[in-house]
Amino acid sequence: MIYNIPFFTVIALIAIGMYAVIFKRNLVKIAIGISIIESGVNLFLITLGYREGGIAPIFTNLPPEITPSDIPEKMVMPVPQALTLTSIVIGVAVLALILAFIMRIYKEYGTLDAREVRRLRE
Amino acid sequence: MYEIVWQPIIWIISFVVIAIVAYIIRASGKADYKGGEQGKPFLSGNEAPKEEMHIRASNIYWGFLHSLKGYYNSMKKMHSGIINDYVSWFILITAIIFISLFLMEVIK
Amino acid sequence: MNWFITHSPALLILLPLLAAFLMPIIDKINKKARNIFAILIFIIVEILVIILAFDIIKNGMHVYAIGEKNPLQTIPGQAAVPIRIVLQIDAMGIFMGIISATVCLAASLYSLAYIEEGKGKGKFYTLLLLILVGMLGMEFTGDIFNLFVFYEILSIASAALIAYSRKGEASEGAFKFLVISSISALFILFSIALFYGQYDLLNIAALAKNMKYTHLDKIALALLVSAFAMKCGSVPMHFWCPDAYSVAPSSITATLVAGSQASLYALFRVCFTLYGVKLDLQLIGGALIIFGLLSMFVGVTMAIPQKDIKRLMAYHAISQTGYMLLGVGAGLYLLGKPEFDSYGIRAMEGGIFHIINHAMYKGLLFLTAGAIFYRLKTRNLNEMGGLAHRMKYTSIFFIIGALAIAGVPPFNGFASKLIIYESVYKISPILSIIAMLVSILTLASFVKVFHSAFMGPKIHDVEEVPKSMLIGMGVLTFVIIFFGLFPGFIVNNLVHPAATALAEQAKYLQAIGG
Amino acid sequence: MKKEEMTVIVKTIAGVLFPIAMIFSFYVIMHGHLTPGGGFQGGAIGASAVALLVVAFGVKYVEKKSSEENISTFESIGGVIFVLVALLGIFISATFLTNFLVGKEIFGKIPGWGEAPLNSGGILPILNIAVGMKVIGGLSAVLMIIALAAREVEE
Repeated sequence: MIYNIPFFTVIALIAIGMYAVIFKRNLVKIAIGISIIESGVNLFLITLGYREGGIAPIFTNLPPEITPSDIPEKMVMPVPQALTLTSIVIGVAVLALILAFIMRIYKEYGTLDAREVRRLRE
Repeated sequence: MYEIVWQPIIWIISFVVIAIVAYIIRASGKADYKGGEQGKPFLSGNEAPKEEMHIRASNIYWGFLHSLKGYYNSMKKMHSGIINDYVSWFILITAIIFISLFLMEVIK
Repeated sequence: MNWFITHSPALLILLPLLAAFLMPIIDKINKKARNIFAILIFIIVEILVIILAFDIIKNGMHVYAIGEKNPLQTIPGQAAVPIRIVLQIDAMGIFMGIISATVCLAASLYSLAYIEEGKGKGKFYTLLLLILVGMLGMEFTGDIFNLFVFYEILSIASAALIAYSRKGEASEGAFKFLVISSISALFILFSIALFYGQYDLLNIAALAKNMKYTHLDKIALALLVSAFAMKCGSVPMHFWCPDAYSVAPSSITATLVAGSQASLYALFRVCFTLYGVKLDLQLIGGALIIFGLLSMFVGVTMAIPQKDIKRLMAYHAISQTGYMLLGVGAGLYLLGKPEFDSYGIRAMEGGIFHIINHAMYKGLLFLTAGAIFYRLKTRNLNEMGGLAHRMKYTSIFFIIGALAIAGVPPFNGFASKLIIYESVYKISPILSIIAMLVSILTLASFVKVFHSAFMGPKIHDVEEVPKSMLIGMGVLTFVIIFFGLFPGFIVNNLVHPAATALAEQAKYLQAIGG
Repeated sequence: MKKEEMTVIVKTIAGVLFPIAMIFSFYVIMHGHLTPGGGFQGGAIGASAVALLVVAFGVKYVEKKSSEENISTFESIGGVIFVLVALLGIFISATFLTNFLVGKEIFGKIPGWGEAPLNSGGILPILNIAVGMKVIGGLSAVLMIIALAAREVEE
């Protein structure tokens, strides 16, 4: 059960983010919603990387009871961590760009309400 | 391997033939015709000014759009331009695909 | 030469990437050198893609394991599964690569004059090169996470370029585009996580080999299909499309079309290769057909009342995407059945041939719209008229593009539409009837554009656009006429290998051992 | 027009903290192949040091020290280094991104231990430095541009 808690958190984060993106009319809140969804997905990735009894693949920081012979079996392959890191980097870029657009929209339209930011329609 | 999809050569030949016919018809006209009253555009009996001679884009297909008014009104409501609606359509379609995938299994 | 062929998958992605990073430095030194450098890179990439295409059509698929001593050894010595990033190019991938490279080349030539010389032009070329990197990466990669990364590169670079003009509604269109595409990217990432959690794999071929089609795989399938279908602009998830296409600079709109087709490629790759015959073929194939029909019909009917020339063309882009979805969806619907070999593969050929045709003529049409905007500074059709008096070449290019998109012989649109009509007729005649009706409506709406923009008295005193813009349009026009006159040549040598490469999942899986 | 700079206390503390944060950022970048961290994490720390300066002294001050254009050039130099080192893998060794320096003793052996080469990571430290340059440059440029644009919107 205790190992499932991260997954519930993932579901909660994604649901909260979706709620913000669908129902909040403020553009900044939409950006926050995207960021929350992204945190949820990142948490999901990193949770999948957990292996019971595994050790982190850092040679200089090995626990004392580990002998060099069982290193290859016990060390975890850090692929999910790498994926999460990549996704965080991309997320930073997306968030910066979205915020820049919001600033320009505010300058141009004088509002942040999504119902009024719709000169492009039909 | 398949046979050739279609024969563009026939089309080119027919274009050339039509062009020749058009040229012959044009060449058989009077060479000294300079134009005059008959060549000018009229709008209900009066000579039309240059700006009104041109039919603007929004006047074309007026009848078509008028007869399909119900369809176009619903479409305009759909294309609201609000970002929240865009996202909700997207998530709705995802949910529909998802549900139908599981329904297929239940039916089987 | 041999050395190049071996390393070409990595080089093709790297060359534009390196050029993109070099661009700000060259921009600081000399403005003219920057333009020449950018054009040169696009030309080199185009040539390299074509060389690679010849090799792939002749000798078959290419694989390239990054970081391995032997690039062909996809599975490292100690491991049992491919853990390195593997680039894998088959006939379908290189087919899409040719489209992307050609459209980007035309767009860059056109941008020489279209984009005003100024502080931002260096950044413009950087981002255009990054778009090319994103498209080529999506098409060449054999790794699903890599696909996600390139998808994001493509969307971020496109969003930045959509807002390039920085005035009016440009930021609004870019904002909508970026919000919806980043959400779709998160869907893709979530489904990648689902795959990794189950199989501990990221390689597409290895995943396909181990695919069990569990419940989690179904969730992943729904997420992937809807995300990629959204990005290629299928109704009813197309709303971002006209918004983004209409405000972007015209050369970027042409590349956006190619970018949405890269997503279409990813959709097909997921359906045909990642899941393959384990899929609920009727359901997903049917879903693609329904998406296709809806896109075709709603796209074209919404195009007719538009007043903004680029918005009108954007709706046509949606409706033409419908043809591709219809053709390839029909192929997916029939996959694995005996009918597939007779007309299923034909439908796929039609759909795939339509991809390249559409990229060419829609690119050309957007470029002509840009030429009109360049001179008149308006996109409103009501304010246009009589442009054919002065802009003779532009109007000829427009006529060719309009006839091609409407499927009038002897241009290329007719060739691919004919294949689609013939083959989907055998599934259900209604499909072909709708397809033909949409084609007629397309012609009708382009007659409207032609009449209101080019015909009529001389209202505006304008001049023809600069030469580099004409050359950009001319490249695409040449391709359109060539494809229209020799469709058999293209279908046999380029489209048929691509369709079979997509349909034959086993070959793709064999290339990666294990 | 509101005042951009903060009080003298904040400015002094920022002046003291900036070099420390930068050194920590270089540490994280340089040890990326040995300990948790790497180019992006270190670069993010460095960019937050720049953010500290922007908050304390105002964006105009930072721009005077180093313009946004120069920072962008710095960033793209990082990108070029990364791609070139990765390309060298094709020319020197086997494929793209091959670690052609691994096991080579270009800096001799680890002093006092004498078994393994000092540059145990091969090309990884170089790549980390390149990524670090790119992230410091990119994130600070983004911060500065947003700060500049925010000033415009307020005016």
